[in-house]
Amino acid sequence: MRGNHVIGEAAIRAGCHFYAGYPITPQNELTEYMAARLSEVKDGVFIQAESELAAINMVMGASMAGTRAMTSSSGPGISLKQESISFLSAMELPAVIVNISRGGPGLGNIAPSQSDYFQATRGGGHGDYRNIVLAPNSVQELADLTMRAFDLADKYRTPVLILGDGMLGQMMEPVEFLDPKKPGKPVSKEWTLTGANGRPSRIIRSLLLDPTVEEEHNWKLVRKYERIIHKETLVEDFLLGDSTMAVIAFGTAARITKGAILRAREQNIKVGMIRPITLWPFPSKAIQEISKIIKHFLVFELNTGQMIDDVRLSLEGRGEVHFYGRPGGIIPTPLEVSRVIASQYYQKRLG
Amino acid sequence: MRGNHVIGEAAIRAGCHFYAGYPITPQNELTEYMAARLSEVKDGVFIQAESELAAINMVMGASMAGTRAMTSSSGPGISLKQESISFLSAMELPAVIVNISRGGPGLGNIAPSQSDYFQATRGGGHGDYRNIVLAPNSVQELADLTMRAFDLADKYRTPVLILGDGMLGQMMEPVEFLDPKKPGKPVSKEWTLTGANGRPSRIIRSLLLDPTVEEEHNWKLVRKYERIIHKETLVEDFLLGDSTMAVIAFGTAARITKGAILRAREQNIKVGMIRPITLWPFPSKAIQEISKIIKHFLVFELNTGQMIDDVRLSLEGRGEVHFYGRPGGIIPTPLEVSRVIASQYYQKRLG
Amino acid sequence: MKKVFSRPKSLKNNPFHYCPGCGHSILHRIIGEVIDEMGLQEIAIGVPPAGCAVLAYNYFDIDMGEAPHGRGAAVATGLKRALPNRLVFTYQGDGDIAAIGTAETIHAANRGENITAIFVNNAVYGMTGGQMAPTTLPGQKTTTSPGGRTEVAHGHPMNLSEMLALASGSVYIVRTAVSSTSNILKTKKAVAKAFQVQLSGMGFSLVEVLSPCGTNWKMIPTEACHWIEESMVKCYPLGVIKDITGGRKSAD
Amino acid sequence: MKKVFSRPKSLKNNPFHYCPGCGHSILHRIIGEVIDEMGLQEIAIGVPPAGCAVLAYNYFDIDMGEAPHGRGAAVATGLKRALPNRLVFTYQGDGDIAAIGTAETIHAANRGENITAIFVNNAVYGMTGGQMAPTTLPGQKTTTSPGGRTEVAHGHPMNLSEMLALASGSVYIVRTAVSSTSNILKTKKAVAKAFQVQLSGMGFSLVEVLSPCGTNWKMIPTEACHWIEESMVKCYPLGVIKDITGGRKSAD
Amino acid sequence: MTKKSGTIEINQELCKGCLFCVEACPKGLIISASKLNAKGYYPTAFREKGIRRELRECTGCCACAISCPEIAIEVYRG
Amino acid sequence: MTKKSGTIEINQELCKGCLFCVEACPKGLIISASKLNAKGYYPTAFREKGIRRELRECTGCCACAISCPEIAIEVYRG
Amino acid sequence: MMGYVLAVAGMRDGKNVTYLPAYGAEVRGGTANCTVAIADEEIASPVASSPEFVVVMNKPSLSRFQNVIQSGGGLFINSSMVDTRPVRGDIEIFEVPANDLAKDLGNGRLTNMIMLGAFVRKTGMASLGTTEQAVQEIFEEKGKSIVKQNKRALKAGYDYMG
Amino acid sequence: MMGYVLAVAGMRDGKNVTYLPAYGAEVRGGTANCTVAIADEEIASPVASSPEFVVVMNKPSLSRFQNVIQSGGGLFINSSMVDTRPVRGDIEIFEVPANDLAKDLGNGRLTNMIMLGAFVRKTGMASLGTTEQAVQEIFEEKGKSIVKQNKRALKAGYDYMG
Ligand SMILES: Cc1ncc(C[n+]2csc(CCOP(=O)(O)OP(=O)(O)O)c2C)c(N)n1
Ligand SMILES: Cc1ncc(C[n+]2csc(CCOP(=O)(O)OP(=O)(O)O)c2C)c(N)n1
Ligand code: SF4
Ligand code: SF4
Ligand code: SF4
Ligand code: SF4
Ligand code: SF4
Ligand code: SF4
Ligand SMILES: [Mg+2]
Ligand SMILES: [Mg+2]
Repeated sequence: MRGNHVIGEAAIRAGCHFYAGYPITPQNELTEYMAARLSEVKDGVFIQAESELAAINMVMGASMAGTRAMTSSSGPGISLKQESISFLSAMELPAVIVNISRGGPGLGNIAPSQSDYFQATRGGGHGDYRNIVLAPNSVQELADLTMRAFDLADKYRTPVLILGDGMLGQMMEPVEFLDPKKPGKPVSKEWTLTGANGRPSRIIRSLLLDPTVEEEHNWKLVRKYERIIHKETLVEDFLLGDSTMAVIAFGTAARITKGAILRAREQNIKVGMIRPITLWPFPSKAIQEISKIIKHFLVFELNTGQMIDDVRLSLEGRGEVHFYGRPGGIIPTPLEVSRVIASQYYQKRLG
Repeated sequence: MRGNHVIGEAAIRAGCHFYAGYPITPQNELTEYMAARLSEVKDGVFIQAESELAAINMVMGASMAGTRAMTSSSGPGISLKQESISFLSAMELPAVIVNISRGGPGLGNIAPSQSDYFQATRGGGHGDYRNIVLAPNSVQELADLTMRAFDLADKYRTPVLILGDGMLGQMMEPVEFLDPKKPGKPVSKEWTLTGANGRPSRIIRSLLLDPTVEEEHNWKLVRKYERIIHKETLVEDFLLGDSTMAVIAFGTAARITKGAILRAREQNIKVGMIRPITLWPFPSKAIQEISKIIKHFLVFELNTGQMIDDVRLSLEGRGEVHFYGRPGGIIPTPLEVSRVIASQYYQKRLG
Repeated sequence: MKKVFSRPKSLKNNPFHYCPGCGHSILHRIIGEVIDEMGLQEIAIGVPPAGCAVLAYNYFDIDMGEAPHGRGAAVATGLKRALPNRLVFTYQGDGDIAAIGTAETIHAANRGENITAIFVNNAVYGMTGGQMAPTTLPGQKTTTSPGGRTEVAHGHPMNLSEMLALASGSVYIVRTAVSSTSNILKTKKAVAKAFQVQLSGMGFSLVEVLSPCGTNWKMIPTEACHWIEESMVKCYPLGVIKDITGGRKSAD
Repeated sequence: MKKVFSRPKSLKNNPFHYCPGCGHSILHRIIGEVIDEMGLQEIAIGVPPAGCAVLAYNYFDIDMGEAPHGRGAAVATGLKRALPNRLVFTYQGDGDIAAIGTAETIHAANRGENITAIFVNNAVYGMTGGQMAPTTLPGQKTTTSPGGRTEVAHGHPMNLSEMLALASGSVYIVRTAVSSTSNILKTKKAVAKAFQVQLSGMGFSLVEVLSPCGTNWKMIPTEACHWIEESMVKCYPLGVIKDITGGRKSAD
Repeated sequence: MTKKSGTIEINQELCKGCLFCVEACPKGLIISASKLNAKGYYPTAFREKGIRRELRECTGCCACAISCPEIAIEVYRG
Repeated sequence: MTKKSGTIEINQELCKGCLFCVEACPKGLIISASKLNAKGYYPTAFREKGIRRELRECTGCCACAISCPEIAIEVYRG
Repeated sequence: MMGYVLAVAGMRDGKNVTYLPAYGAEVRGGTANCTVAIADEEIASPVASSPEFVVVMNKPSLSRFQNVIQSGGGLFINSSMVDTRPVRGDIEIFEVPANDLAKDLGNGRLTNMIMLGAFVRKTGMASLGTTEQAVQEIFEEKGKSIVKQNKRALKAGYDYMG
Repeated sequence: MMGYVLAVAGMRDGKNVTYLPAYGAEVRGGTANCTVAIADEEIASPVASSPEFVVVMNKPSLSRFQNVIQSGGGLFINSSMVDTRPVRGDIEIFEVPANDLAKDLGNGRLTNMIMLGAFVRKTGMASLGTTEQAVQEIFEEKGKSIVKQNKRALKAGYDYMG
């Protein structure tokens, strides 16, 4: 199946009954899939909204009602959703937001790119908040992480972003849908708005006029974020065992890097990879751990350098960090990346 | 004069002829000032737009025409402008955008806060771009930096953000308007859209479908950003000479810190302050320089910890960094901050 | 003697924070009465706006969920689609619904979303301190039209309700006022009918309420009500704008 | 023999990238002809949309500035207010102007901004691959209404132009088509008149053009034109919707 | 007794002195009081407060209460 | 000679074969050609190409050119 | 208004001044307050840890601000509205029945200026003259009678403390 | 379509497959291309540094892709549309007059399947049988006659290489 379709199918299997979206390349197949598929699901709701702004606010309403809800877009559309993402975070509403990103800034182009890393991980909206950001690198992972996204969103009452790119959205690979995790304890939603039938009325809001109340709310969110950092960080190691150098890359770039590393290893270059699967929380601990052994890092991103900040924040000087970036929708080949690896490797006399 | 009015007056004196905005507390006095004042200026245009989105796009149009143009808002409204800020950056259009920020996320409250730091410095919109971010800490600086903002925007063809907060916007202090810097060489705008009268027609766009072209554009922007980092970084030192500890704070927090440091010094605590005036470019070099002598840093922000990332990125382990944050619109007193300073100072046996 | 008038039970026991003589207070009570009388307290879900009525949830004793400024119709759409058998209404100021929320409102009406919008038109941005709204009358002084609104510089007062009547998904659109006892009673009837339209699944309904804002009009409350009846109604005529509940199409 | 028909000089010499039989191509030429004939090449500034015509600046040999999707009216407002004696027009698809850009367009009209909008209605999102638009006809199949648009599930086709006619700042609103030689000629007249309205400073003008999109309608180009004349015009009747250039108010 | 008789109670702490009730009462039975309430407003007062039922003009028509934004008026009739 | 006479030139490399001109020509003078152009379309051709002026039916009415999206047709008259 | 007039008066006296209102603009109701700092040197922080003087107009403000005053400082109370008194013994307390005085002047809204009159007399932060000048400047555009009324109120408060 | 059918066929053969189209969806025109990786092991990168085989349908694609082919690999050219030939000597070149063959079949749009037929015959990446099965699956919902036509085209390309 095609990546975009897989996200849709996984969402529906995870119990997503509500989708609102707006066309934008390269995520259209997802919207289209939901249009067709949700009409077959009992109580399934598909709305093609009049804009990205309307779409995310519809999702907000559905989430208030306790429904698993999703929206998707690409760069420019995600920018338009920022105000409401900030609201969702403040009101502690679960929601899954998919960004099949493209080249930017501005209208840019529709080629795969990773230049929305900052926007996703630093909160492009106003105020102190963080969102869980999942970065799949295969069609299978699109399926698995989409399902996980809904669970995390409910568990922590927070928006979860899936950051893919045009390549993942378009790519076809075989995929297996795991049965949605038996919800150990179903997350009870005793905060949802369903009408005050037989219970006191409820309020969902983000306005906290009294600074002391708002401050307490901010710190409460921070405590939640710390729990998430502690429990939900995901990272993949690849051939680190004997390596003297590690490439750090996520998503599509990591996929290319795998190919590059296999090539490099053919030349006896001892290089491995660290792949953050959650971009926030970022696997800082794991990188710190590895920096006890490996001292040379190459950050490879399909942008001009964004995740590198998180790598440097993780290391705080405990390793040398180099960067290779190809922004604007360029997809370098594994060969090209393996050459960058080799040149770094030999320059640093690691081999 | 009141801070918000000062921004307006400074803008007009800097040649701003176009303002489009939308009401939001605590920046309304600026919009209201522009409504009254621009009607007295020849060719002055004031538009109360139907939304923040419309406002920034009107500014985009005026900027294409070569007019010095400004918009202003607060947190939620700034979030809505993110898509267009990305466009302005991509199309290399000058514009001045004022954020008189408030407590967030969500609707939050209208009290002063610094929780939009990430949004401002990391690009809340999509794609690889950076904006100059100026952080005044007095009414006089509001005047000076507003004028500077227009010059920088034109010089580098880039949006410039002024990040204030409700306290600066409401505060009244005496102010002197410097004569707008004699524009050494007036920035010629040979890219503006004015009708193809006697010259070839022009295009302003951000769509660059060919990834190689988009990539080249991305790196071109990076080169521009490096020039800005090199030339336009601003930072203030305060009593660092004999200090063994430095507080790092910006804007209103820095203002409070000054009071706190004066109090702390009364107790013989040798503490000074580093105040980034440009948040982007961040004064990393200056901090690195200082870290050769001072090893203990206290980052104080009116949020849950955002600028601290930039401090840690500057130091990369070359100093100990602590954090004190009061989010949500709380304005701690100098006394409170001086106590935090003292406790840090004595704990670390610096005195 | 029997108590014949007192606080509706679907309002909480909190005194209003609104200014003296504010239309929001009156309208809150009316809505509360209608919810009581129609027995809707247990199924009603309100969507308050950014605006002076942002704290409406402090008064209504029903479930309420805040929307970002202007996005009431979209949030209500999400709620109602997820819970089709609840009563979902937005409560929005003129700045909220007719400026920043124009697109969301028109498209909700156009899709025929089965929700009710209560549109409180006080010709001004109340909460933010009295700026010009799209609904501000010609000549009216506001903090962003200090010399009075002029059509050339600031445009024309906008008749959103009439535009919404053109959307084929809208069913019942009416304009009332809370400027006098009789107008208050008419407003109550209109709200009740709009809720009824929604309960019968007919589509989009909207009640526009001309509402005094003495504070920003720089008038004492009674003057403000007179101004509604003398000036505002000329620009915004009271009455039914569209009602196709009888199957009859009577668009503007 | 004299050359009586050739490429207008305000178009560049680039072949169009549009699909065979696309209405955008025809409309580009028409606008080019009007600009030539009215001598506007040196003062015209165009605002192309996101949409199939996003590359319009590759064809028009005039100054052009891109707007984010839907924000054409706001960008044009900024340009025109800054340069009141230029001709500023937007070129927008139905998705662009009638969905995401609803608010910007209605408020520009309401303020009476002295700009011209060219609104290309092909009842579909062309560029993104044929999704349903607010203007999609009932029953029409698109990639997001695979079973055909139904009023219940997807809402009603939206008549933006009629709504805009209610805005008091709009002066000239007309609907035409590029489905036949005679309709093409009428479209050209309409564009010329709209530009004239702007040049005389009268206010907001808009030309809605029904335009074939064989690719997404899954029709060959000639079929697409027939479909416009048989089906689309029923929902979107051709002709003048509002024209108060003579002082006479003839709103819908 | 055919004539319906009424009375009202004004909660002077809720009242904000908007005078809507004064305008609304067809019998002119409500007047402005002369002392501030805790919120700093001059509340209104019912002229027939404490007056014997037979002498009251109040009909319990509710006009005052309907027009009161603060729900400060309760009406009794019978 | 009172009858206006015309002729057209079709740029077959610009043509995308939409057939609008074929429908538009009141005289039926345009036909689909049978070989692909470089862009992969079957362009149209003018039936009176190279035919003597006196024998031509083409009036130079421009209907074909007006309907052509690609500006592939130039018209001559006189 | 009171703080604003004081700030302007301070500026006219050639001092460094910051005026920092807290806003209730976005939501009706709530306690309003402002901070004015007047000094000969540059003002490091416009936020006062412990102000020298506090003026409270109503009860909620009294409970909120009574404890921040510097030891040895002064507290001005609008005694028409506030019936309780702080328990602190280390500050001086000045009672001004501002609403009653205002009523005497025939305009209930002049309480602010009355308090300010009392304030400048007791603290000497600005002279009556510069304060009157500030009133003149600020109210000028609202018309002569407003200026006059406000000056009268200022004087009334000043005299009350006499 | 060609790549998609091949990918599905590969999957039916039990291989690991990635199919990566490059999209021209958002803008009309431009060269379209796609990458299919078929392997027995996990596919590290769906982006091919130097593919073994390339199929080009038109001239712009030839100039864009001719140099990336692995030495010793193969290049399939639609000779009806492309008149130039690459200068490289280290690859094998297969010419298929796809448009002409398609015309013979009476449907100009079948060029893709013809090339695919030729491709699977020469490369053995999938058998004719599985490829036909893939065609069946994919075109099923478009109706029987479409399936039949496509299968015929596949066969025609396959036979042409025979
Ligand atoms: C995105 C955004 N922009 C602006 C605001 C500030 N704001 C709060 S309420 C409001 C509008 C108030 O006017 P109206 O909707 O007419 O309600 P009223 O107060 O008059 O009842 C505005 C602009 C906001 N909260 N969010
Ligand atoms: C904010 C944003 N959302 C979505 C898109 C994707 N997009 C590009 S063009 C377009 C609309 C195309 O439809 P229309 O406006 O009708 O123009 P057409 O292509 O039909 O001429 C969309 C949704 C975008 N570029 N930006
Ligand atoms: S400002 Fe106006 S709308 Fe707001 S509470 Fe006061 S009277 Fe009511
Ligand atoms: S998709 Fe439709 S609108 Fe777009 S170029 Fe093709 S025919 Fe024209
Ligand atoms: S109930 Fe009627 S008569 Fe009695 S006080 Fe109220 S308005 Fe007057
Ligand atoms: S209407 Fe209510 S609030 Fe107004 S004066 Fe009468 S009792 Fe008081
Ligand atoms: S000019 Fe007229 S007659 Fe001649 S070919 Fe064209 S349409 Fe036919
Ligand atoms: S109208 Fe133009 S593009 Fe279409 S077939 Fe005729 S010549 Fe070719
Ligand atoms: Mg209002
Ligand atoms: Mg369209």
